Amino acid sequence: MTHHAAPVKAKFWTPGVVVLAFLMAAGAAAIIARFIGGIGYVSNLTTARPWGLWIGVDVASGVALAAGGFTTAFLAHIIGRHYYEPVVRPALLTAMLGYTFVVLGLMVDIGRSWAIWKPMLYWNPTSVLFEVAMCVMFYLNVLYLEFLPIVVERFKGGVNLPGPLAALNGPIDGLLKLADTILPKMMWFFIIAGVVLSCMHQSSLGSLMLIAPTKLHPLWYTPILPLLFLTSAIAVGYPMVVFEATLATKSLKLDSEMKLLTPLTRFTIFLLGLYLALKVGDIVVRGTYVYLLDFTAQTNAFLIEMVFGVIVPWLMLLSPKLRRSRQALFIACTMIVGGVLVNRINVFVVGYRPPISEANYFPAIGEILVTVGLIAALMFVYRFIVTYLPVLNKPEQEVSA
Amino acid sequence: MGLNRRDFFKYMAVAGATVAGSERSAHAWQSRAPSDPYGCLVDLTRCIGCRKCEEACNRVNALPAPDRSFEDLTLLDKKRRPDERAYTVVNRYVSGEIDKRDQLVPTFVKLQCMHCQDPACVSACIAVALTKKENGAVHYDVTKCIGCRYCMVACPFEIPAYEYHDPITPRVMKCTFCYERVESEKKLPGCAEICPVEAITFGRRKDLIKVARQRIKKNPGRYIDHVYGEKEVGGTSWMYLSGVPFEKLGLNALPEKPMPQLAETIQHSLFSYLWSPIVLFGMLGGVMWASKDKSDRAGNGGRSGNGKEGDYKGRML
Amino acid sequence: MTRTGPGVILTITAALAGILFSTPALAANPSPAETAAPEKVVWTAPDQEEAEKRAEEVVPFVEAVMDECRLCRQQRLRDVGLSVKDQSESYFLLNSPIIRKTEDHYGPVRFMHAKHAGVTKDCALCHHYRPLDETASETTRCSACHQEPFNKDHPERLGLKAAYHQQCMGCHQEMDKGPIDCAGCHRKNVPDHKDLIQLAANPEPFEVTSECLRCHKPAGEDMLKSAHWLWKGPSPYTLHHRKEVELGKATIATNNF
Amino acid sequence: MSIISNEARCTSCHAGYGWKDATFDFTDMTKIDCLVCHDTSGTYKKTPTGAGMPDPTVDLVAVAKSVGPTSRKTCGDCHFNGGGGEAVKHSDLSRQLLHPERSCDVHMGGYDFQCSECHRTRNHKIAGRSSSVPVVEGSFSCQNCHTGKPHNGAKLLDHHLNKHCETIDCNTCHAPVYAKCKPTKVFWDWSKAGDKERKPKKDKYGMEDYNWKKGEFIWKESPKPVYAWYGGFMKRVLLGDRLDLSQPEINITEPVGSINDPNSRISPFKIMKGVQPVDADYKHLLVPHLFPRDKEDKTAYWKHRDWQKAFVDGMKAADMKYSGKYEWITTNMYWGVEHEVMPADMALSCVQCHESLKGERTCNRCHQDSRDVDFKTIAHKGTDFSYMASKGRDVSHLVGTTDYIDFKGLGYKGDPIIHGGRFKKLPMGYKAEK
Repeated sequence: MTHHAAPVKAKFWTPGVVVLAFLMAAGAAAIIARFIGGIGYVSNLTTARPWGLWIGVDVASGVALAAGGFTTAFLAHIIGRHYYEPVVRPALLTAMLGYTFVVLGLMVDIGRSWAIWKPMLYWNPTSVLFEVAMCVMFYLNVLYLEFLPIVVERFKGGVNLPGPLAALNGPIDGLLKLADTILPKMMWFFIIAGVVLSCMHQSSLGSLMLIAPTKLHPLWYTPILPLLFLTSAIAVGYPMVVFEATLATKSLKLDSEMKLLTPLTRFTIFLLGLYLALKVGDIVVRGTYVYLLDFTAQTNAFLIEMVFGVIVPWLMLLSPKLRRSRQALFIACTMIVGGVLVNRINVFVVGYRPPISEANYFPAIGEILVTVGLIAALMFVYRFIVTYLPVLNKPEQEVSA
Repeated sequence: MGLNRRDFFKYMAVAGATVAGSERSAHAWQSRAPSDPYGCLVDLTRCIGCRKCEEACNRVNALPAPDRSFEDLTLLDKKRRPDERAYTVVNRYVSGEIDKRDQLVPTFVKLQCMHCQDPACVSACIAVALTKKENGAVHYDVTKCIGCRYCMVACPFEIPAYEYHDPITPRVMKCTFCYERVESEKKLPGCAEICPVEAITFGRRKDLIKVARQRIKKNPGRYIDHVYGEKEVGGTSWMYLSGVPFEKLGLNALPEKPMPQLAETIQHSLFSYLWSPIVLFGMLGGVMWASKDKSDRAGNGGRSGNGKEGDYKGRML
Repeated sequence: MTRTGPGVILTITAALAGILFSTPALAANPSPAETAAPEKVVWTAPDQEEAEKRAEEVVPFVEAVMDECRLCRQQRLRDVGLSVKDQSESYFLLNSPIIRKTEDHYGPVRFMHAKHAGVTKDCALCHHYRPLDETASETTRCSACHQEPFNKDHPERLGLKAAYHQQCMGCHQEMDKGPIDCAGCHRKNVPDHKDLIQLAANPEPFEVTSECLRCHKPAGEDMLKSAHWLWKGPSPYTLHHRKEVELGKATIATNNF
Repeated sequence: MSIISNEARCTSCHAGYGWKDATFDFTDMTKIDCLVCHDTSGTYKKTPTGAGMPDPTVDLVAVAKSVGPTSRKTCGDCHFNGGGGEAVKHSDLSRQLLHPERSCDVHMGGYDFQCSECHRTRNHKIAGRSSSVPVVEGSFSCQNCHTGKPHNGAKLLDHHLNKHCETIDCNTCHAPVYAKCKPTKVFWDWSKAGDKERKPKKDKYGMEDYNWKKGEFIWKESPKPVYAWYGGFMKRVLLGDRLDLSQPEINITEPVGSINDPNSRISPFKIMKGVQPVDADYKHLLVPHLFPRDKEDKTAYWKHRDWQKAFVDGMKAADMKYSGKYEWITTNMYWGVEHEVMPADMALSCVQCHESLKGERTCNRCHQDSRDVDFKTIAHKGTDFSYMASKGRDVSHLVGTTDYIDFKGLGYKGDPIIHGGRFKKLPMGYKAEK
């Protein structure tokens, strides 16, 4: 198998990118408003509902959907399925950007953004959030290190900064060369560390809610919530790759890469099946299926999450014919991605119902703008990076074996 | 093709560790509650709803002036919650019982931080901004806070409030149990000091439980036989006596298990001494080594280019 | 039955308004009072002075009390022949330093002891326990047993402030007589406004009011509805106009001067 | 008369700033005068003719920093001076009460009661009824503290006194004279006003009997009140009410009560007699425009001394008809005597009202075996008018009175001790029956 990642040769300012820019501008306005008027100025967060859209989507879902990074790294590098290497770089980029924007989202959400470093100084080992934060921080660095060779590959020996910055050309090039010699020797460590850190904080994100048994709906509140988060994150890794690769290749008119994606999703049958089994087992063992037909907003959200986010796409993936259809595969993977997204929103927002205040929450327009703006910015940067760095597979006339 | 066997075992291992861990150390979890903390016993049958505690709290904590005067007792009928401008509020509940003058018998309920023995907020806090002090107070140190509001998520009493309208330096706001007054100045909490009828009794928590039990025993008709906060969420420093069932007063039934127990148990059993990450790291390292050997043996698969470059790429991306 | 002697009469008469005798010092200045020196306080009520003095006293703490039921207590008082006639003080100012130490928001309460005794006719209603010490007097002041709140050795002994409030309000409520609101018994002390007022020199009167309203907006709202502001209001005691709410000097009330 | 068209003068006692005329905005909170009631520095004062504006010499910042609870001083600044001078209209309220003698007012005297200790205030609504103005924002009476049976001894005398409380207002006995320390106006003849040449004469109290702006006065010090049945309600003449001019005198305010009404009690009143203008045709009281609105004012009586112009303008301002013809009538106002409660030992004694008891030595007439009771002491101990007279009170004519209350005038057949009470005959009555 050959694969050559290369910068995409396409016009950057397409109409889609312009739309992204507009959404970013709106998001930026909301973020500015948040840093002038306070979180309360742009959000509907209250005493009873301290976490909303930003934590549910920007952070929890962002982390889960960046799982493509470590799952593909595991596949291609740890168990040596080099066949899948072409999807590793885009997945890595997605993960890197995903986590970067998780942190940016956090900076908006936490009240004292400037104090975000304080947990590093004041350790609270009992805090699940502390562990998540530490893992995310380390993992983000790992991701940057993993991504660095791509930058090296592109610029090594060709650093050419404009104007007065040209003086820096030499030193920067030297640094790149240094990185080029050191990084490969250590990369195995970072790859394994990335997987380990991911397993740790993907699961711990689920543990976050274990401290609030009276607030989280019993359909979701289970001692195995961390395991469910971990398995769902692992399960959503490859569908996320499919989702993202399909979108990228479609919009950039690249090779569809179905030769990789179709076999990739066979793992998902097992992984998603495992998640489904755990989930079903959980509601059976704890007897929470009694809530299923309550038809409240919460139980409905659970049904949607399970039926359209897990069961239907799982059944779709079972069919080899559908797996080979680019469209069907995309739909199934999108549903899985959506299912995990809904699951995270359910756990952090919908299923969270403080029993005393009984406060309802729906995100304010400002919150939505921030979230949409961040997602748009993520896509924008993705688009920017694939334009200038060798991330996506070079379109080839001959289909690689 | 199927799934790699080792892959499968790895997941099983993690799953097993989780389950086994939580089973095993359910007993191992240790409460870190102070041994002889102070507490307050709120006797709702005594409270007259004068809102003096709210006023005193506002004064001793230098909180912002309220929109409506503390003498305005009409506010009692709104079901208020403590917020970033009021650490404590009093609400009026009527059960429908009528006294001999055909007046509805009110029950006034003072709300504030319960100062749990094993506080969820303290366990949750990302940066030790919240701590349980030996004197019973759950203490907030703003200099460590990053404003993540996980404490608010965690609190089973939905107490901590937040200065949502401060853009840069918002604080988590909740009853301090007048920590400084009690600890350094040897004074009473502002509310307990001002209370005109001693609806709030301040003292050592264990004495207060005795006092509460005694009151119930002496006057069984007056009280529900339950000291709210004695056992709830593993015990709280603030406790309540009432003549009306607590559920009717916005004091919900809560499990007796301390809130942080499950999460801490899972976290500890998984991550104590970082054993699981280290084991996982080792396993993955082994798998990687084995698979690298295999792919080396396979002669770089179908990859083109020389060995060095292939190696690099294989490791890299 | 009617063995009333002159001395007794005097005592009773004194008790009527809670006043002890003193030489009547009638106002000596019938001429226009503009010239009278206002600082000169000519007369102070002796029982007021005594009450003030008593209020300042802190009596020794009674450690143990005889725990007996209301009926036993009444029986005991009857046995020793004590009744409301035997009270020595008719008027108290409730202004103990024990309370003032932590609390200065309200002025002292004028407690008409004789009045309450006369109405309840039962000492045991308030003097519910006696000191365990046999030599101690049968009834004693509230502040002998009730002093600081939250006494470690007597966790169920109320502090003086709570004892007053529970006793007074509880009984007033039970009997449906007497005030149960704060202002019904004591005037509110106003905190020193020296540092609270933020005004530039030579303000307009309206600016002064705005400054007051900064904190006392509800008071302003109340004031707008008051008769001292509107010079009109409800007239529930004016025949044929009882339902009217607009009568007053500002409207159609009149006079002959 | 009426504040209408004379706002600027009258409203110098208004708790607000700038009520100059009918355009005053009663919804503007910033016009409230907080200081007039809450000053504790004693330096705050209003300009008498300034529509409630403070005197420009007052240091408002210092006053604002001194605010505190109301006091006899702050309340008194207006209520001691109603009607244009001290004790003029409120017979029992004068600056004497700032530091009163015991005999003057026992509450405000040595016990230092402030007004608001009785006139309980809630939400700036001040409890207390007035016989002069109709507005009431809450009731407060002696009974609130002293109960309906205030004589709380267990003796027979207390029983008798408490029985009296069903029929007699506290102040009937406990304030046998009013305006004790400061003469009050009891007569005011507006018709005599306008004579700038007439020189005021000083009466025996040193008070002037004439003022060209206001007319002719009579002052009295320590007069005996008029007693009337009073059940808590007042009858009032309001502006626009048609009067019966054939009556020699008209009561503009008058207590409602009757000997047959169980709620009515014999209560003391000051009667303020006045001679005031009435519309000869429409037969309603007239509102004169007295106080000049400004320098250009063409109609104010106190500038032009022309009643006709003053009535035309005043009645226009009051939005009432004026026929152009006026005449003068005599009117009475009843003012309840509520303050200046004397010490208990100075209340009226039994014999000061019940002459028939004067000769009794024991209680034998009604009670058996009461030899050891010194009835004489009980029955005679009371208000000592000769002592008061010696201290300068104008009460020498009251010494030795035994008919302080005119029972026949109040509807009894005579002394109720002999002829029986309102609803029950007394045992020693000539038509005795239990």
